[in-house]
Amino acid sequence: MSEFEPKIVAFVCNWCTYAGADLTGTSRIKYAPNVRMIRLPCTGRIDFMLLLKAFDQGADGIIVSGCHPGDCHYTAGNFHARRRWIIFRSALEFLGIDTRRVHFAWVSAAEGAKWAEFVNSVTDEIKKLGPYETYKKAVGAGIE
Amino acid sequence: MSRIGVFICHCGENIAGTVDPAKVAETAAKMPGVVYAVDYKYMCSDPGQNLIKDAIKEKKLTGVVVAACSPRMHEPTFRAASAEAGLNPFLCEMANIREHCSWVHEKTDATTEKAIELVRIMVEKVKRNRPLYPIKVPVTKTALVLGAGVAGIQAALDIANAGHKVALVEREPSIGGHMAQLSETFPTLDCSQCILTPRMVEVARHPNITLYTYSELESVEGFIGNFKVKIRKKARGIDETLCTGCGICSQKCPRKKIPSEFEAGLGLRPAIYVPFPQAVPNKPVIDRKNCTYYLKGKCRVCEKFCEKKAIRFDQKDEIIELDVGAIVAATGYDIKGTDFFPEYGYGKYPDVITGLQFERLASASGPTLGAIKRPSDGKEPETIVFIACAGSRDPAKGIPYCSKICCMYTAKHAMLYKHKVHRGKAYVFYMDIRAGGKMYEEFVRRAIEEDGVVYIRGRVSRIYEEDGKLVVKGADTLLGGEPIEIKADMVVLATAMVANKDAEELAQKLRVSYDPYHFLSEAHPKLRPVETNTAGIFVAGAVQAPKDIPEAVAQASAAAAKVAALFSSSELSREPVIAVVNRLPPPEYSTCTGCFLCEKACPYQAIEREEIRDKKGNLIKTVARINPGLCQGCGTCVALCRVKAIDLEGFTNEQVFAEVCSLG
Amino acid sequence: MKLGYYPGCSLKGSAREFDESILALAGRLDLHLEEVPDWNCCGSTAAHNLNHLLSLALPARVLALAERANLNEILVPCSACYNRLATAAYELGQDDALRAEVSGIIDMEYKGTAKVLNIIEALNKVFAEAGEIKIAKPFNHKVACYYGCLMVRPPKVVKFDRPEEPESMDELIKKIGGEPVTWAFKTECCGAGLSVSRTDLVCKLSGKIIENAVKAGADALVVACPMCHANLDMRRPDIEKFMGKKYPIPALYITQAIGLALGLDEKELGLHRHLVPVILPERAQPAGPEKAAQEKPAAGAEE
Amino acid sequence: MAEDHHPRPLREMLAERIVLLTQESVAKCYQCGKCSAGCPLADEMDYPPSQVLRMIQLGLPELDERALKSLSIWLCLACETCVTRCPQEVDLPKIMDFLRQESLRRGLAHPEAKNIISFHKAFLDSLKYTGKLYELGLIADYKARNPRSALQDVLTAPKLFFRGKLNPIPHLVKGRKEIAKIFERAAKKESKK
Repeated sequence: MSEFEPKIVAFVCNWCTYAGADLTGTSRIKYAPNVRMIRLPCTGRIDFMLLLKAFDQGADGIIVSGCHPGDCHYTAGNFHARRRWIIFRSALEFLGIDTRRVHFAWVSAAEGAKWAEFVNSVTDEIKKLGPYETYKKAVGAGIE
Repeated sequence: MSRIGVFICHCGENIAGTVDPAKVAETAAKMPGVVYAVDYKYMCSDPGQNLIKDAIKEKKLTGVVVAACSPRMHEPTFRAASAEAGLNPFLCEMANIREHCSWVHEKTDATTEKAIELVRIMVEKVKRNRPLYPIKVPVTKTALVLGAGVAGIQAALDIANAGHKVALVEREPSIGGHMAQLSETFPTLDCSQCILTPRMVEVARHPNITLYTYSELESVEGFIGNFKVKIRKKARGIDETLCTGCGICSQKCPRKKIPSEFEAGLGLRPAIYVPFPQAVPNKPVIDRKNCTYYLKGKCRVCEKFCEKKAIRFDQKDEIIELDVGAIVAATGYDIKGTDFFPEYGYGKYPDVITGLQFERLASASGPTLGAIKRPSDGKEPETIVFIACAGSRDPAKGIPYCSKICCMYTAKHAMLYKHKVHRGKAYVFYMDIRAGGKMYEEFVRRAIEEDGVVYIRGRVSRIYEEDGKLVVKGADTLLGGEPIEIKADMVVLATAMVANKDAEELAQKLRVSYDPYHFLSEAHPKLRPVETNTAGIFVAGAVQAPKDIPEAVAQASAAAAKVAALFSSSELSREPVIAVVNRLPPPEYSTCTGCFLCEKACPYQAIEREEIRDKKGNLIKTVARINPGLCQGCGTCVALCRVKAIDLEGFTNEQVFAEVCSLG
Repeated sequence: MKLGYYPGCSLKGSAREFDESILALAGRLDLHLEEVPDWNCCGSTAAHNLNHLLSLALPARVLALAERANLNEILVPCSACYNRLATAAYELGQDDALRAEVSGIIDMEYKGTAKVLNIIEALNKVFAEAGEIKIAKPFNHKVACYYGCLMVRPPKVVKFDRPEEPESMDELIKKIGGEPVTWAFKTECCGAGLSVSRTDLVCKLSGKIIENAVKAGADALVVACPMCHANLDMRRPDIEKFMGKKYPIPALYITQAIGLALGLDEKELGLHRHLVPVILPERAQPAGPEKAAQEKPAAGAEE
Repeated sequence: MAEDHHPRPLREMLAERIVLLTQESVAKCYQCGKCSAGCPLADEMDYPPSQVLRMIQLGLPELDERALKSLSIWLCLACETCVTRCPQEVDLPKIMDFLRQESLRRGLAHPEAKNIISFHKAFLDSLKYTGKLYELGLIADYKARNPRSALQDVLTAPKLFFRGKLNPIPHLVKGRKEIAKIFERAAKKESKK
């Protein structure tokens, strides 16, 4: 096995970040292929059990990205997501989950380049942290 | 057992350049539930689409995944194709292997590997898709127009002429708004009332328009196409059906010294009054705050003289309930008074007046019958000073924004003054002249070149009285900031245009957002200028931002067009991507426990409380119900629901978790 | 009532009648004034013209000394000093780093607890506490209340009743049976700092002020600032030369006017120290008492 | 301001130094001229306040210098009228204070400002030693510096003296050493700006 290639799951909203990532494509900006995007109407839709599930499925890192404050297509969804995350984070920490592996961002439909940079920086950081063995051990579910 | 078809697009070299479509198809074919997988050069081309349609028919597909460009690009195309082949369009999903894969990664196995996973994610999702059907919402083809100034009048007439019913609500005793107060209008100098009053009469006569004057919006419920509104019809104190508008009551009323709102305080009116001669309707109201009868319990002079016996002292406010399909907010603006300028005398000098007051002075029907006389002693001012930006563009004491109309009306005022007082001297202190608009710049130049109005570029620091003159201390920045002192007989402040005092309250009633200055916000500053963020509610005129008459009228017609479009069919259909609260057979009825956390979180007030009762009508439990008309499908409630009683069609928990699991 | 007291240099010199009249009033209105120990000059115009830090440090020393002496409210009668002290307190209150720096310069910790009061604020406090004031001899004259610059501006620092056309001094005058005239130059600048170096300008500015007061029909100018008084009184000969016109109208300190109303002796109030003799025309129908009476509720309202 | 102890080149753009040392931005001014309109001495100045600010806004060395050479900055009475009425809340008096000090630092003060400056200097010098203002001494000192003004006030002074308004002997502050220290330290720090 050559260099460790982390598996990163991105939960993005349809209106800002998904479109932003589309722009990254149309402007042909290259970034790390490690990320898999799950499209949701709004970050407000994100049930944080999804994050646990993602780790469960062997994700080494997670990205949650939506509209900038005030730009939410649904006026306030992204704030709800943020508020809920603040609570959820402590829960994760309590469970002993490494919250450095969960990254939040605001990427608008106009920020194609920002998306690429963000994905790259997250990928690099997760590479530094290495595979999320501890979790896999913790849940005792050896994934491949 | 699901039968999924996977269609991989090369998009010429766009995808095939870095991803290996054949390999993707090959691997996809092996995915559980996939019965057919094929790659093709251009899936969006007719042959490509036929490939899908045929497969749906021949392979009896229960779901389709098209791995190609972004769904934001071609989802409609492929869903339509599926529909044509008899497959519910919502059983067709796209895997974005172009924008999110082939275009952003190098040509490596990893890239193809990613494409495959993107396909797998969608396969897992589409397996769990359910057929969905567009939501149909009935539309009540009646519009409510709030405010009967020029914008409200225009909107009402346009909607009515399109053949729809309109309820036009005006808080004042007469329609007409600020425009009715104006003397002449820039840049054509045609008399405001001459062009407005015919429209007012037309409104009154129009078979499709019901007029509610001296009335205000009480409450709004419901959603696009189906609003339920309450209107408070304030007690006029007269029986409108009997009153002929003869005006004897006003003539006989013993209390005549009440400052008239319509005359901007420069004229007087009795306690029972019609705001102005051309008022529509031409029926008086009793001003209960000033009527002797209400103050002292006796008088009733008007009652004695009214031949029709139309006076009703005991009349109460009336609440009128209406069903409307759309609402146009056209409640207009207010202006700052002269009293908030410390350096201009806190409004204590009677001869320092506002632009609106000048309009009344200049108006042929005004308190001076169009003669320019100063309020203090009725003398004709020999020297008059106009101060632009009085409160506008003044973050310290006024408002930071530009009121937009002042440059033009100030030029007009100066011009009118010169036309009426030929030997008089008119000075205008200004910072910039903003005369963008058809024939606007020309108009300002005319004031300067032909009518000899003197423009001085500089702000006025202070106004004080000395020897019966108003000393205006300004400066001319074009003379290098040299102090300029002008001894004037009258000063006109172009005071700032601001939102109505209760604009915020209105916005909250309508559930539309508003800016820091309490102007109502449009849905998009460029592309949706008359819609609000609440479907079915539109804005027209200065309620949204400072505007002059042409702009207000244009926006009003635009809003009317939007309403007409909304009313063009008796039903409107919406994407079925909305939240639903599950329903179960008794005894559960629903897993919803009725905590209503979702109620507060919902940005659209789409969550309702449904009471489940037994046959005898005893309450069993109260559960959440989502109003399909209001829900926009953000899913915030879904994530919030502790008992997973709510789910989002098209993005169900089952679907999303399946997507995540497919990564394993 | 007890207040800290910072007379400032001029009240110990060219404006000593201001000091004297304040002390006279204090005696009468049981106001106990405790002088800030070993106070120094506030630095006045000169300091903030030439050296910003100095213009903060000098007042800071005064305030720090006051804090040490547990004087948390200090009466600063001279508007110039008041403005310098208030400004220093404001600027140092805004910026902790700066406060630290200045504390270093003065070798004393300045906490920022001491509050400075101008003469009008102080008098209002005193009157409010005294409740009803016995007016022995209503100050029955038409008065132009002159506030000047430094007591009312800049609003964000001094927070006077209102920056343009202030009223609190007029209210005081009404309380003692006087009749404040409405005039336009309440807060125009008299030329203060340039009194010695550019007397010509001072004559021009102060001239306008006196002229407008006279036009408004005032028998007397009432001031609250030694600088203003110096320019309106001491500079009167120069002003009259400049304007080519005689102005007999006297300029009194607000404290002197009140003193007279309370029946204090002219000498006690230092009226004899003025260059322009304080001669006030007797007026018919003593509007004084009932005027004062009318003002009672107002006086109550101030508590 | 505390972080500005180290000396910095005086050649940099005036507008930037103003932001740095007074936290005031000249960019806020939109040249409405209200300050010039209300300034009691605008008509005496070589450049009215708004013009002085304008020069600095352009950020050109020669105009920066012209502003520092102007008489206006010395005539400014710090009466605070401008800032009280400025729609953009530009603290012009604060900027004027800075300009005066800067113009001295760069030795650009206007010749006609000579006696204004020497009066201020005389004032501070007498403070330095007495801690409190010694008017008689101040006047004497000032006249020594400006022979031309020698005759000015010769008529008023005696009148004041006999009214007990001029003290023959100075009041002295006990903590004179402290005062002197304060002067030194402040001077040192300011010169480094």
